[in-house]
Amino acid sequence: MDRRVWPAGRTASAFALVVLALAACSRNAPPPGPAKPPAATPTGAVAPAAASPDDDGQWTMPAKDYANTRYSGLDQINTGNVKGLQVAFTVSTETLKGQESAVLAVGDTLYFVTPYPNNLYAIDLEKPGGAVKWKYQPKPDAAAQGEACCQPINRGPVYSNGVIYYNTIDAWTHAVDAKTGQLKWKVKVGDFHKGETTNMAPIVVKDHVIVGNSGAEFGVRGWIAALNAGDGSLAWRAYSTGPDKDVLIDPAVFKPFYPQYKGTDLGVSHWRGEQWKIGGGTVWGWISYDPELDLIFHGTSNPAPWNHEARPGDNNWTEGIFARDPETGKAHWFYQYSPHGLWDHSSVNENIILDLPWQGRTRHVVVHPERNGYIYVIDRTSGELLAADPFMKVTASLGVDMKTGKLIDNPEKRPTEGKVVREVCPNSPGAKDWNPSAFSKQTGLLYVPHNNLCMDWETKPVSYLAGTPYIGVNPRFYPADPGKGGEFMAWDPVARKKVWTIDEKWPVWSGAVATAGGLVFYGNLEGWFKAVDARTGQVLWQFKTASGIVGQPTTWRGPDGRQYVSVLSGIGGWAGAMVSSQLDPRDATAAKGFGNMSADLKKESAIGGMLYVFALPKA
Amino acid sequence: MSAAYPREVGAKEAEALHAQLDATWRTGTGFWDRLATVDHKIVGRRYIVTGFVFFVLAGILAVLMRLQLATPQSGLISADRYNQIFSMHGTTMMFLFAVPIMEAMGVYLVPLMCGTRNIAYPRLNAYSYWVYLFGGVMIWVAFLLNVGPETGWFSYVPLAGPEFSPGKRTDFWAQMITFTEVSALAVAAELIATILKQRAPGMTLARMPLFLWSILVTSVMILFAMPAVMLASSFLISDRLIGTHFYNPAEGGDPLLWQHLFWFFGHPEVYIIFVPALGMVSSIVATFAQRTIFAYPAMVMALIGNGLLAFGLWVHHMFATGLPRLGNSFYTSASMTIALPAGVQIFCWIATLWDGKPRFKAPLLFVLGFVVIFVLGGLTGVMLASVPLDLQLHDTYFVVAHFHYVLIGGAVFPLFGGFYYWFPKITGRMLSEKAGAWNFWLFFVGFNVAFFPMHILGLIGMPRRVYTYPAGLGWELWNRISTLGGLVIVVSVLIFIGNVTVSLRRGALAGDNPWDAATLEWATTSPPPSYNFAHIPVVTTREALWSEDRPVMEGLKSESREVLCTSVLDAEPDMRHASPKPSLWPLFTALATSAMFIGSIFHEWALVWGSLPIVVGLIGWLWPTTPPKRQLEAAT
Amino acid sequence: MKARVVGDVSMLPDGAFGSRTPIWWGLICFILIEGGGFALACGAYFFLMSHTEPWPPSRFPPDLPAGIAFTALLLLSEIPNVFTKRAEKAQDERATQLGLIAASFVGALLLAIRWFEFHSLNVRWDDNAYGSIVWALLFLHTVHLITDWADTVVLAVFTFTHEVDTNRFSDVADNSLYWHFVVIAWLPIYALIYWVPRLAG
Amino acid sequence: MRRAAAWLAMGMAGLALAACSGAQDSLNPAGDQAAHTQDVWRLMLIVCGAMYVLVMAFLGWALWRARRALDGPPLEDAVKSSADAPMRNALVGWTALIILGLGVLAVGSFLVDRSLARADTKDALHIKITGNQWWWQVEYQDPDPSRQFTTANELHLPANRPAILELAAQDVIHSFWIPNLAGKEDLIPGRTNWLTLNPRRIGVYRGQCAEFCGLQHAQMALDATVEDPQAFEAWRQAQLKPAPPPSNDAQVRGQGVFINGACGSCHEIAGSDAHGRTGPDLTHLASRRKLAAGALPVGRDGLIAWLHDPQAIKPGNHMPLVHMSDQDLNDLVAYLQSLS
Amino acid sequence: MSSPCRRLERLAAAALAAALLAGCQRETRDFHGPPPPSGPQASGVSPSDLAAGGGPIGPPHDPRAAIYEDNAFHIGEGKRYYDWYNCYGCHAAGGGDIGPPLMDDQWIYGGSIEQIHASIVEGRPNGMPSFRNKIPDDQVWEIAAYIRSMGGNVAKDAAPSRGDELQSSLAKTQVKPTPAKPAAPTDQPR
Repeated sequence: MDRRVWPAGRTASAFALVVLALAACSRNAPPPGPAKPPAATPTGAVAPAAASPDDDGQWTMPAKDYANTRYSGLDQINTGNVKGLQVAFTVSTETLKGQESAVLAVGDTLYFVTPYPNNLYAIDLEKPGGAVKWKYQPKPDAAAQGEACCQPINRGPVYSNGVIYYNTIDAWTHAVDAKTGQLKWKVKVGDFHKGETTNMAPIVVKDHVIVGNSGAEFGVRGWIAALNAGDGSLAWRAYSTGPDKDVLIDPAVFKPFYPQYKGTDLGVSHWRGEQWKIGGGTVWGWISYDPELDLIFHGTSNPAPWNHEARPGDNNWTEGIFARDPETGKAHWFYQYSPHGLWDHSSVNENIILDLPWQGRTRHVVVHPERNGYIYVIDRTSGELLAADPFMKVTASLGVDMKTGKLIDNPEKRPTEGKVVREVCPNSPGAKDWNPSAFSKQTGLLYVPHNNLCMDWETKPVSYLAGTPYIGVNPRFYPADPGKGGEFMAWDPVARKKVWTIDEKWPVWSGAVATAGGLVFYGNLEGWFKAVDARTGQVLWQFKTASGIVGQPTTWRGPDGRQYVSVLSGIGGWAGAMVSSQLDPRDATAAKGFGNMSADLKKESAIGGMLYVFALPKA
Repeated sequence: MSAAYPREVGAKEAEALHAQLDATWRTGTGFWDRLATVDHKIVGRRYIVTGFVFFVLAGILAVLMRLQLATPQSGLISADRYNQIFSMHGTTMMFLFAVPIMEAMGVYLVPLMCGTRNIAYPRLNAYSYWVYLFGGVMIWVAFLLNVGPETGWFSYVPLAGPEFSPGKRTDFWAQMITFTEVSALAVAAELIATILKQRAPGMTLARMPLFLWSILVTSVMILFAMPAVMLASSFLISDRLIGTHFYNPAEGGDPLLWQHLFWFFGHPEVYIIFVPALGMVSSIVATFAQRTIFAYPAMVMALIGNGLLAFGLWVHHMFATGLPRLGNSFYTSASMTIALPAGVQIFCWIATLWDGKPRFKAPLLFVLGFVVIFVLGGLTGVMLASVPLDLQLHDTYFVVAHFHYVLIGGAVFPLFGGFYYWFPKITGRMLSEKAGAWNFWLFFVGFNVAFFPMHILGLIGMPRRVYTYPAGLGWELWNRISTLGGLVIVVSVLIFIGNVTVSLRRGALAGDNPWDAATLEWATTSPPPSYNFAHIPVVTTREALWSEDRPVMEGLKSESREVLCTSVLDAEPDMRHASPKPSLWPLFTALATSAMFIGSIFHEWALVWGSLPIVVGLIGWLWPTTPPKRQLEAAT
Repeated sequence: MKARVVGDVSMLPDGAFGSRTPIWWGLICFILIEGGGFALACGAYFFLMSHTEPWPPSRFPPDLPAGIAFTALLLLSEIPNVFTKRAEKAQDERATQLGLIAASFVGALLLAIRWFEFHSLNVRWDDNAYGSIVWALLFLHTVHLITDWADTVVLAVFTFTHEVDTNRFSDVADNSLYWHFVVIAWLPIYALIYWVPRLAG
Repeated sequence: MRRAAAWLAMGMAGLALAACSGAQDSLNPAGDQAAHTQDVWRLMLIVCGAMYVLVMAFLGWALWRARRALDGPPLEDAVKSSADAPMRNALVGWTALIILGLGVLAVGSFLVDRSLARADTKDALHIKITGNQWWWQVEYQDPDPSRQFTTANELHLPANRPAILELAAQDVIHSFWIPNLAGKEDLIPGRTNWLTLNPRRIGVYRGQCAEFCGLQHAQMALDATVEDPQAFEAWRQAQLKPAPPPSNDAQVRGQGVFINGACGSCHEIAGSDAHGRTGPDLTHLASRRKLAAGALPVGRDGLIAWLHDPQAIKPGNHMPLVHMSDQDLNDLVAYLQSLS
Repeated sequence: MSSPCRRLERLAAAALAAALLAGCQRETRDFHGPPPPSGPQASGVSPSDLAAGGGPIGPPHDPRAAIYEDNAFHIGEGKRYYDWYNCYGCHAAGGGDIGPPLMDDQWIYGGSIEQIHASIVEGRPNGMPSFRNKIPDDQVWEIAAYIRSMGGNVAKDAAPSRGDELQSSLAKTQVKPTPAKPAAPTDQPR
């Protein structure tokens, strides 16, 4: 089949979907072939093999692969038999805040990290019932809990070469021997007393453990750093604000596509005074890596404070995406989603590395569902914006100027101090927050768990007091449509439209995983863990866990050769803090705005912390 | 029967009639009788005395402020106390002195001038006095307890709003508004009904004394202006107590809503104070020039014009708020236009004097002082109507000077003239002319020494409502002079009080009509009997008492309380109307109302529970006067 | 000086209807005051509306049923009201009693519906300025409704307990007049509360 | 009458006298707006003065004539007076005169208002002024954010260059008023107002809040310095720099007191770790002339008096009384005095 | 004349008004705050004072508390400083966020004004920073008094109403009193 034909007609792809669906129904699914070249998917989008090798049944990094597909080639559990899925075993996490960690499966061991006190668990799969092989307790400073904007959660560990690397809330990076649970090294990467915390999942590229900080809500200065995997020593550190030498912008290497990023020390001159020193732009999200280009791609978070009047200017280099050389950290290009970000629309979401048929040729892109409500398609070789399509009702901006790449802010919604701006959509957690999407190599679709929220927003003056929140906003959130606070959707990255959606009452705060079995898994805040037909969006199976799900589901082949699906259940994080921090919904601004809409959630969900592992019944 | 008219009333018949009427209308001397009285003269007297007491209290505050400002950086009064003092001064003068005392003069004089036996709705009248008294006492007690208002008589939000005026200080202020407005509205309704329905036969609209016209115009203005401030202050209280957002800019409210509502009331308020004074001036000028007012129709038109225009220029208090420029220019023209009716009236009075035979008694002196001062105040008012000039002078001492020239010159001077003029009627005794002359000259000189320098202070940059000011800006001298003038006024007012105290006992007996005045209040004895007139006077000319012919009518019941209602335009006798007997229910209802108002400062549900006693009071108040049916059935 | 009597008023009636009585003028004053208050409150509504986008801020205008029911019944209440008024003019005691009782019941029913109206506003008074002014308008009108209803009830009771003379009939007639005001004042308020948010939204 | 004339004369004299003094004086214009307004004032003074004289003359004549009046019956019917008809004509004439006078004033006022609205704004400086209880935040705007800076309670303006002021309020309504430069304009929470200044004459002028704003309304002043463009540019360049680092032991200790104590929680000193925003920016405090919105002069004595007990100087203001040792106080003052 | 009688009426009315006003305390506005206690600083709780299983041992009753508690002016100032010192950043408008809610009836470290004052000054182990020296003492008391008003624990006539800001919770005048009690046994470090 000529790949160029595919994007031509929607009818064609729809037809293909129907055919494939029928094929799935007839149970004549093609046999799983582990070693196939990246074949054209029905949409034409493919994940390049270099960044997304074929499945080996393990799950070693939270995003599954460098391309951040979260796609598993396992198909033992499929649309036909998923109805019979049942709990294989559970493990208590012994903590009760948001369980956002991914569960890694390496060989015969599962690894996950709990929220504060950030214990690292190793679960022995050889033994029945989820026996704890060892537990590593880093004992982070308790005071650091007060410096985490949205609960002291953790997004997971990463495995590389027999070592588990992960961050603790008090801004230390730990390397732990995967076999024994012995600490190999730990380094302090930031100062939590200033509000600098680390909760992101590191990524290991070549010999570097790449980490970034959190704390833009405390006015920290964002950075991304590479630690040498062997001893944790600092290889390089690139700040998101300040002079070019701090940002690792070398004019010889830095070739942004758009002219507005060219110039000297824009990270200083696009700020007032020394505001850039407390200007945010932290790097707490997902990092992807293209081995062919030898570039990592990472977003930078919101500028600080949220009250934009305190920081006139474009606030470079916040709310944008950098392509960097993993060896030196030097920036190759940059694109800013939201210059002078108004709404805390951190741009740290996943940048999925795909190759797309695009106007008759293949473009090497990153696809990025951004908090500001648009799914961006950016040429990863040059930083050129190819598309920015809204995936929920957007009122905060009027669109993206495709010539200049600039977001067009809605002048009617521009906040001024002391006035409530109403119906800002999406709200500050955005159309989609950190919880990652999955890309199916089978359907070529992107599965995006996301929010459907708007907000009222009032800015107010704020002082920077080191170690205290630096926000200056009273927010109030509510669903964009009555009774629909979230959505799980399948997005066709080539046709640039929604294929199907599942409405959710609450924002969807869990990650997604797609499998070769034609399934997508995700969970919701009430605690339902769902298996969905990847092609039709039909919920084929669901299971109510004890608490809300805000974690990242993973699937892997156990030592016994069976396919398992695992997820942590335990409500928390920003969206779930109302429940697990026992906040008071009589205050609409509680949990930075979720208080306004979460009184029911407190009734419909419960505090918990449990690892669930599912499998089909033994034959 | 008709054949008998006209006839003369014999002395014996007259005596019997007087005795009978006195028995019917007299207010008893017992404690409860006094509380239950509905006699407009007694209520009016109480009103006038209470209003004057508030005038003196507010005057004391004024002196305290002047003492504080006599020197720069004075430590005499703290900022917090000073702010309360100037707020109380403005509030008391505007709400507890100026409007009530003007209405009080109406309450006392209007029925007499109409030639009727009592005011319309006498019980409402009694009620309105009690409510006014309780409201005034409340705010002063609050002030003495350090819970007095602190945000000025204008209480701009957000300063007066819940966030920036914590505590109950502003709530007391806002509820005081409710008290005084309820009372003022009630009195306005009474006066309108009295003037329209109870005028003496023959007193057509064209023969109405200008004082009645001015009271009529004022009362109608009250009807339209006061609801605005009641609405505004209710919004304010609910913002402060139950968290509404009328004035919260963040949640869609607007501080300017307050200003619009407040000045929609506040500007007419100035004319509400000033128009009755114009009526007094006309009365005094006509009497002491011994000439009918020149160009009566023009005067009536000017009064009505004043009343209408007063509602069209509230925005000139808000030129600095950034409203659209062109709109502001409209209000400039409208504000200047009001100089026209004022100018016409000034001309007519002077023309009356010019063509008359003036006798320079104390009342006329005060009127002359009024002309000299008020015209200056009016002209500075024209200046303030200009947008560019107002932007410089707004909220400076120039404005303070301006409105004191207008209000003291335009209202207090005529009021003092009125005191001297009607004191004989009210008490039966004359005030001392000599003391009156001292009173006038000290007041006149003191006033100008106190307030003229404020024009200069304003021009050289001194803002209003400052508890202190730095030295070296050239303000010291003028402030010191101003304070001296203030002290002279104090002496003058003390002389007045002495004059009243002495004259009450030792003043010369007045007789019915000591000034040879022309209006009907002088047709009865001084002080008037409880029923005002034994026979209903009939009016054939505008200057009723200057004509030789004094016809009257008879036929109102003397054994029960009745008043005569006449037609609105031509005052043709139309019906007899029963006038209510004394009752304690108005007092009870006023107490219940006060309890509800004060309670609702502290708890919103007081509005509900507090209204139940009021309902009880009203039912008692309006209890049918006809016999119960049971009685009738028993009889048959 | 001796008084020269030129006429006798004792033959004039001691009661009358409408504008001939001072009470009627008082009532008109009262209506003017209240009407002025309503007009200003409506003005405040539009003033606030011009400062808020969207209107209503929540995008949920009040639910219609209770308001429609209230308005319909209020308009229908004019039937007993006019009936009573005619009976008063005719000084027909029975018919007046009947009319007053009917009006009392309708008033009670209206108050009951009003309770549901408050619950169908979809906004609290302390949510935002829109909520505040809508509650204020409805509250203001409710106060008048309660006042006139209470007046009607008391008058009805009096017609049974006490002799009904011309003045009493006149009071009842004035009460009917006031009810007209309550009805007419409602119509613009009804439009502001229920329809302007729909048309503006 | 004579008395009134005397007062008027005295008043005029007073005005003339006053014109010589003040740095806060609407009769001493230093900018176009104030000058235009002064024109209106002159026009008003002439027209209204003439009117007043006319009325007083009429009154005087009436009183003078009254001396000759004879006793007799009151004049009940105006038509009987021979003066009635001519007086009626005079009334018509008087009315016409009032209308004419008002017309002149209204048109004059309108024209000046228009000219104010059309003020020259070419190459205008854009300054945002925020009113706080009880001080002024002044932000010099620029399209280039790195050329923006913040100061407090002072305004520097280059002569002959227009300045557009954006007026906002943080808490309650204030009113911005520098009488020598222009009329006032309110700062209203939830609204933005604009005021254009065209300063002409070099000098230092004083402004003051002109809308009652609570306890310390009386002590909410600001300084406006109109200077030649070079001086202004030099000042601006200095303001753009962060505060100089402390240069001696006392200053170093003082900085420590500032940052480790409560000061830094509310005040900003650019270049240091103090980033409070709720109090005035103090980056270049020592370059200002006044402290605490005009309450005290900047200088050792003023600073010590202020820091020793701010509540004694401006009771109720939000600068708290911070108890500290004399040593700390001296060090702190040394540090603050180094912030030039 | 009826002057003696009128005087009586006035007296009666004044007495009535005074009686009604008695519910409202004299509003003292002391801008200086009380002098710091002489001698060694009164020690507040430190985390080690927490008794296992029971409520916290409160600091001794502090005479300064009375000055601030139930004083509308100080509570109003406290509301201002609550924002100025970023308290809302962690506790929102009382509903909590990073820190626990302050408007409910659960008090981990005690809900008396002295205990709240101590918590602000000393800090608490699970993330509450110590504001010692960062906030002058009288302002800490004012903040503590304001925090007490969030749960309706101050007199209704002293409680602040809404602020001129986004509406987030009931006006404090509308909050029903929720007497402070120590936290229910929970293993949640808050």
